Amino acid sequence: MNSWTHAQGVLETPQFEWVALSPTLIVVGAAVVGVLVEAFAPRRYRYGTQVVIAVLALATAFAAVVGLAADGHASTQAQVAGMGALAVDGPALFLQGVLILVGFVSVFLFAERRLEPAEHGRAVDSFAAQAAAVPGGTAEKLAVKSGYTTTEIFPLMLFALGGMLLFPAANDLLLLFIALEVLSLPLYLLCALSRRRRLLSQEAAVKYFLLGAFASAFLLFGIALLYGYAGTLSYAGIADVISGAPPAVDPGLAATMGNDAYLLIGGALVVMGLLFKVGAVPFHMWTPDVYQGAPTPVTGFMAAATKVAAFGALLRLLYVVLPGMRWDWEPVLWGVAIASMLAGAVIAITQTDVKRLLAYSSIAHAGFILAGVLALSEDGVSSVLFYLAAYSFVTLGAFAVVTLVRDGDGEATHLSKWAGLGRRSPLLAGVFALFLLAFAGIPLTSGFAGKFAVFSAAADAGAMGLVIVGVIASAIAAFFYVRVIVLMFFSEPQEDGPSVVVPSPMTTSMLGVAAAATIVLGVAPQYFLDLAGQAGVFVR
Amino acid sequence: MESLIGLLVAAPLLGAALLLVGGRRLDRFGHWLATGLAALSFALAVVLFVDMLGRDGGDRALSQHLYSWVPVSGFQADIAFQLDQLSMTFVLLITSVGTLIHLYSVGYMEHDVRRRRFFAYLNLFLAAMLILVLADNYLLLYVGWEGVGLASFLLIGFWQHKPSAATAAKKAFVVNRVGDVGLAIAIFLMFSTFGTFAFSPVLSTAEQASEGTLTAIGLMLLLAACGKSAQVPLQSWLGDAMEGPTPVSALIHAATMVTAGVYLVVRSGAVFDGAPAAQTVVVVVGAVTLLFGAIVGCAKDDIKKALAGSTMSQIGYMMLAAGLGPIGYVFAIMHLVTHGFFKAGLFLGAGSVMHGMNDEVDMRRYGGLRKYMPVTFVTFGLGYLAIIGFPYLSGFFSKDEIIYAAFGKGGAEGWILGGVTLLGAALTAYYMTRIMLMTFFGEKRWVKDAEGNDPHPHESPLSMTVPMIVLAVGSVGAGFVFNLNHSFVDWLSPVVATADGNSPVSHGMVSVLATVLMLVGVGAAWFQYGRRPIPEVAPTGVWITRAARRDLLQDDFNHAAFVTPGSYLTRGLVYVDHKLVDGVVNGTAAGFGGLSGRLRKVQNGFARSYAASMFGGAAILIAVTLLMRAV
Amino acid sequence: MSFPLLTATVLAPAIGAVATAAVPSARRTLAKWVALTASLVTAVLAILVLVRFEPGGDRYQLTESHAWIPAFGVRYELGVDGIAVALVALTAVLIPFLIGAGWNDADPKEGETPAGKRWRPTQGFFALILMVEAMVVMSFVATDIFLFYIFFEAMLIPMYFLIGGFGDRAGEHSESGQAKQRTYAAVKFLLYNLAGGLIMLAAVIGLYVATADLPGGSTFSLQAIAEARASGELTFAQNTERFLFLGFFIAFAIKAPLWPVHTWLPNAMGESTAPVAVLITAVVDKVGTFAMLRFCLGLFPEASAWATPVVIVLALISIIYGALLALGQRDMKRLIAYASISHFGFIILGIFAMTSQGQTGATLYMVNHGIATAALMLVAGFLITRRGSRLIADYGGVQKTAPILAGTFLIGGLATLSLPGTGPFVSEFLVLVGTFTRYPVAGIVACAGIVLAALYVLILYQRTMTGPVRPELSRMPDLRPRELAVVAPLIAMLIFLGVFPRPLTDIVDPAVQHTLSDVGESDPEPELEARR
Amino acid sequence: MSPENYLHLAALLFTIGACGVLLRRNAIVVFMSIELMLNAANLALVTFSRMHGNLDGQIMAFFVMVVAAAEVVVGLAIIVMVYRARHSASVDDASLMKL
Repeated sequence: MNSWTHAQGVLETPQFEWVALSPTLIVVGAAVVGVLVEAFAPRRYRYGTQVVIAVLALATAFAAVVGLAADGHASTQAQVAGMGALAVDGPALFLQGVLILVGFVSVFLFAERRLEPAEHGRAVDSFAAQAAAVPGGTAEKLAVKSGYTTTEIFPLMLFALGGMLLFPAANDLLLLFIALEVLSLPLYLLCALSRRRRLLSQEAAVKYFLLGAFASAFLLFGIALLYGYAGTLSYAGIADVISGAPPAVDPGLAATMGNDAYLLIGGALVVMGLLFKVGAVPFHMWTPDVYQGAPTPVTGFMAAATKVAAFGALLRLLYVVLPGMRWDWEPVLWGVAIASMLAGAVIAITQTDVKRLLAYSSIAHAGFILAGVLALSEDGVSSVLFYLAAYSFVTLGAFAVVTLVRDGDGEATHLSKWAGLGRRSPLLAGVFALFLLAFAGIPLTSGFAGKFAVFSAAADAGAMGLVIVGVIASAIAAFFYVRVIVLMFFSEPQEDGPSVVVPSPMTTSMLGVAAAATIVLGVAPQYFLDLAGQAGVFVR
Repeated sequence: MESLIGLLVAAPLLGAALLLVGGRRLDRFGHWLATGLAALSFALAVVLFVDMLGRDGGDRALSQHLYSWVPVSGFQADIAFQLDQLSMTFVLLITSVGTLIHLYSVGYMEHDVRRRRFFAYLNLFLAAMLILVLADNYLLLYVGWEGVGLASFLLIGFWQHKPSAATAAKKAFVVNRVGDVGLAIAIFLMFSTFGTFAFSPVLSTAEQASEGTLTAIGLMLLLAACGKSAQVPLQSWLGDAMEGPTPVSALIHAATMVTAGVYLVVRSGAVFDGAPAAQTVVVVVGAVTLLFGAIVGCAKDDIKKALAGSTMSQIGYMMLAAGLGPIGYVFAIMHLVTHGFFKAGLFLGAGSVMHGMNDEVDMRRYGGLRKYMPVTFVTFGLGYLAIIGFPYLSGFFSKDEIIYAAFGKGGAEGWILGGVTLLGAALTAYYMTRIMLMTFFGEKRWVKDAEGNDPHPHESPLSMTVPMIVLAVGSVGAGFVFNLNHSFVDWLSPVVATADGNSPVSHGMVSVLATVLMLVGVGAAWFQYGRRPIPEVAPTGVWITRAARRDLLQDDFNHAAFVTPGSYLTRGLVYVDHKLVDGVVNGTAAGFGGLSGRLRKVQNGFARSYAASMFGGAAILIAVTLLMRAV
Repeated sequence: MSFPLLTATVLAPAIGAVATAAVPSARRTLAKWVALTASLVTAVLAILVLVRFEPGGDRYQLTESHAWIPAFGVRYELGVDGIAVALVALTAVLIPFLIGAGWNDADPKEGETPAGKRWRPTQGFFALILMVEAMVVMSFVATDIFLFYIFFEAMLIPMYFLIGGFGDRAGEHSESGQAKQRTYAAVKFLLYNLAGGLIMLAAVIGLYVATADLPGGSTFSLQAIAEARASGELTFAQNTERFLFLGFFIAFAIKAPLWPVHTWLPNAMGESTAPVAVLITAVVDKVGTFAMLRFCLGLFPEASAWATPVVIVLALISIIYGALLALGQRDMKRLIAYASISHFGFIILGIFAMTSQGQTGATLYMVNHGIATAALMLVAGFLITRRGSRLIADYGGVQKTAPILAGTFLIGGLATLSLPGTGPFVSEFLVLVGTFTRYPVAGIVACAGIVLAALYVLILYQRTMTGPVRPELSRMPDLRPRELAVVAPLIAMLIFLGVFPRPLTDIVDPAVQHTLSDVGESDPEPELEARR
Repeated sequence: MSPENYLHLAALLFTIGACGVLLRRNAIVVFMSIELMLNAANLALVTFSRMHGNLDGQIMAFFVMVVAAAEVVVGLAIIVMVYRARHSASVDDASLMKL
């Protein structure tokens, strides 16, 4: 594995598996092209070009994932590529597929230009005209007047997606850190780009950035300690050391490695870094603020995709690197899972803002997914994969609905304004109710199938306690999902209530896809369960 | 011949259904349809009776199996009828008196717009009563039992716009339901003991069952009988039931339904024979009710309520006789039949009086009516003579037999029971004479009715007087016919156990004693009510009178013992349900809400405190991980 | 392959629901007729099921079986035993009457402007009713536990919208106060039942784990589990079985509802329109008691025996407590709701008496209670619509102005108090006999319910229908032809089932024998062999 | 000198950085503290690299530096943007969203 130390002085040309890495390469490549477009294309062509590039790139990348999977890379032909840095295996490809689909529909949300009233005759999107301009200042007014739009969002989003694609595939700690940063940095920026309520948006960005950087510092220190423990950054290498076979790695290292304190502390810190990304208690506190402040399309993308990518990385870390020390970290992760489920559900009860509500709900869901992760079995992996796929579409759909309910000040996210929405636009309220029911895990929605998969895997692995807590948390959570439905359908509409904007076909089709996915994964989940089931084995 | 039994029931049932479903178009002739169907039923009964007489005593019983009603594994309930001599007796009584009262009602209810319904209910009652006495198993009997209860409920509350009538109807049904529970439990006991509840297997196997079981069954049957027959302690409904139209009181609350309890005890004789303790309780209930009813009857000024007290008391006689076992069964039934005639006649007479007096019921506002209503006076008078046991009229024979049988119980019990029955005879004479004197003799004490009309007492129309005359004939002659050659005893003895008692007093002596006591009662009543004018406002009276006017405080007792605690319990439970049971639920929800409100304060908006939480979390993560390794 | 009759019976109302919902907002009447037609088609299909079912045949008939989610071991398995047939027929037969009774319940009030042009309350109301029907029928015919569970849970959602979205027009509260009450009732209904459902989910997952070691992997098929248990391939540890039993039972007890988890029912029934109240108590709640019989007893016989004493006590408390609370109600719909709680106590008592009579009686009780409550509640609903009040004290003397209404109300009430000659008598008596033979004391205590039933029904009747006519009611119209057409057949059914219940007992009894053999119980023998 | 001392230094620096994040209000200082933590990790990586005698840790350190640079770009951009809008770089002032 460690070719460098073996062949000192002779630099071999690295073997690079272009095909196996093609999905990520396509996305990152498209992002680079996007940057070039920003640099060279005239302003008025940028929007169209960026959208086309993003859509094409994501479609191609998805085709590449499908091709790789069809080629057997997901099962028999699973391999480690990029000189041991990247895994091309079932979980990686499955999650990459999900991520690319999420990215694909997110592009539609990002590109939506019919929601905001036209500024000076030009259709605009949900993003700031010029991010650098002071809110309310002359520069901003000028930028608005000139019809500026932030078309950088597309390359930023593609970069973030590129990082996300690497994240669950990362097979050594170096790539794990790089992928984390590649996915995080563009997201920090995207958070700051809201057209309305810019102060909140900027605050979200600052909080996300500082806390995210803080978390990655912990992660990095953890990586350093793991390196100190094992003398290698590669997952397989560390796993070998943990399982007590260091000489197989490098006889020369035997003297300097194997300090368990490094392993335990380092492992805890790396896990903590990932738990931050998934938004688990007690590393969750950024979630509500960032979800609320960020532009809603970004929130949707982030909520769906980050969770998928981060859980992917967490799964691989726990299943490939740390299974030998499960007795050490299992109890504390139980605690985290239970705390996440309960705290998320309980705090959400009293929320008054739709986006914050969904944020707390995402915390509770992080707990549910952790229950599946803790199953530590093949079923556990595939159930988590399925849950992530189901959850990401529901989440995206829910935030897409939020973008549509608007009043004079932009999105009307305060719950009191949603009163009676079901009477004004039953269809939209119905779709949102569907998403809420899926969150609540009502049968015949994808949320139920996911919950059942995760809980049954956990129960099968003997974690009945987690299942029972999960069930209790679900009952509590049902309370606030139901509250929103009550508000939409049974309350009298307010006089000055928000109206539902008729979006372009992009958002409509995106909503349709999300709703269809919610129902299909709920009624006929078998195909996708099979897919996730076949993708349940990590390559080493 | 068997197939006629079903028709017997079907005719009035059909009438009820037609009249209820048919609607207004039947208003014009519905009452005649009902009366005709009742008469048809009577005619069928006569045909069956004649047929039965044509066979030997031993194989007179007929049975008809219609269909299997509730077939469940191990549980067989059939719709099947059994017509033996006992049932036949009842069928004849029910259909004959029933038909007469239908006829009477044609006149009595003439001006009521809801007359069609009234006849529907009467037909329904006939059908249910016939089911009751014809059933060949206890479950079907139960159907009839509750069916007559329903009809009684509907008819007592027929004038629903009067709150008192509606209340009385409800009370009757509910008190009866308490008794019905007894019958239900008795059936459960039979089923778990014998695996069946059809008459013949149960009764023929009864002697093999343990005495404890039989006592339990007997007591439960008695509870049922108490409810239906207004025996202490479930007697309180009968007085209120007089809110119903008078023909109803005559048919249901005098002649037929209220005697169903006696039928039940006699029918279940085999059970009671094996349970002396239960028999004793039956006797005690009968004796107590006998006196209870008589005392109440002495104090009431409402003519119908006074007659109701009398009914209670007379059924007490029957119950007492039934409780005596084989020495009394037959006489219980005999008194039941004679009582059916004369009490129905008396009630119809009372109805006729009320009819003439603008529905006035207070006897203190009657007086001197014999001149205005001669037919009523004569028929009522014959009924009066029959009930007080005037020699050679119906009551004389049947009551004397019961008194004789009571002595026949032997020992101290015999003396006590004999004494009670004799005392009852005197009281009967007293209260009946009182009614007679207050109604038909003395000064006119009439008052205007609520609308200010003066009463114009007049003789009732033919449709009302004819039934009264027929019943008077029955009152006079039935006892004599029954006693001729022991005909009634011989008739029933194949199906009802009979035995001779060992009375310390001779039969003749009993007759003499009873007659003397009767005269004493009559004399006392004359002394009090015949000699001097009757005050229009009742005098306060002694404590016993005051108590008797309030039905010996039965309602006060029920209120104190059941109604008031019950309503407190109910209100308390409503509170508990709302505050406690529901409170826990709502409290849980509120608790989570409060917890949520407190927990969300942690999210204080400061990035540094978020960082602190992460730092702390990391510390815990590391600490627990290290700790797990250390442990 | 034969025609999938059961699937068709489920699909008919489901398709009807979609069709009804699709009717444009202005064509309200069309929507009603579409819904009625769909419900009638369903009724015909259900009767076909009844006819095709052979009483002496296999335990489960008309079976269908397809793979659905092999990953979870879930199959699309349908089949009916006698108990399910009876309940499917009840459901399918009742729904057309409910639609008829609620014909105008969801129309916009006079002078009310629709909130939005897409808002279609009438269409929604009937579509939701049909949706509930489809889901209820599905849970009756599902022989796969997971499949059952899915519909058991999913039916909460349309039910929730029916309760919360459509109140009756009783105006003792202000408009907003009423909406608040209704919302509270709907949310309480949903959360209560959802909580129960989630507890059951834990048990379903537990079952999944417990059956994981079978050769074919986890299964939820009733038949497969029964076979595996019979052959000894599958055994539950004692504690596992008890926990699983409790998980299932609590969910069903909430749905049924059993004391002390009953408090959602009075709210839900009180606040919803009469047809929806009937839908709750006569149809949806039956799934709870049905499931106790089929799943609790069938899957966990030993745990059932273990829990029986407690369940019997709870059932007795329900019977008496429900009846006493019914006595204390001032609101007639809540009164009927508490009466239902009392009746559910009888049903559960019959089920756990573990005798042929008890369980057959309980099944009959489910059917009869459904029809009787429907009759009583629907007439009450007609009354409430006329006067605009649910309070008993606001009525009096109705029989004078509306004798037919009063008469039908009385018959409904008499059926509710189990008068002989009406269906409920047969079932109540069977339950009591069945209970008595095994638990005499329980049988006697339950008899208190008979007396109390008479009290609350007759007090209700007396206070509303008799006495002097209240001036507000003097012009109250009697039952209209539509209303009579709804009530009369129900009454006819009640009487038919009281006089001739054989068609039901013949199909139910064999099914009960199967259940009893699942539990390993047989009827107590009588002490003596009576001479016939 | 034992390489372990470098590790102790790294731990100390990391802790100082973490405390800086928790205690300082100025966003720039907070950010600098985070950079300090990253560099503490770098020091640890290099030390381990030295201890193990392989180059992985050093390579990692280079990568971290590059990433840190990128982070500075993004971070400063955001902080400056906030500063311009609010005329304050205090992280405590940015607390509009809470509960």
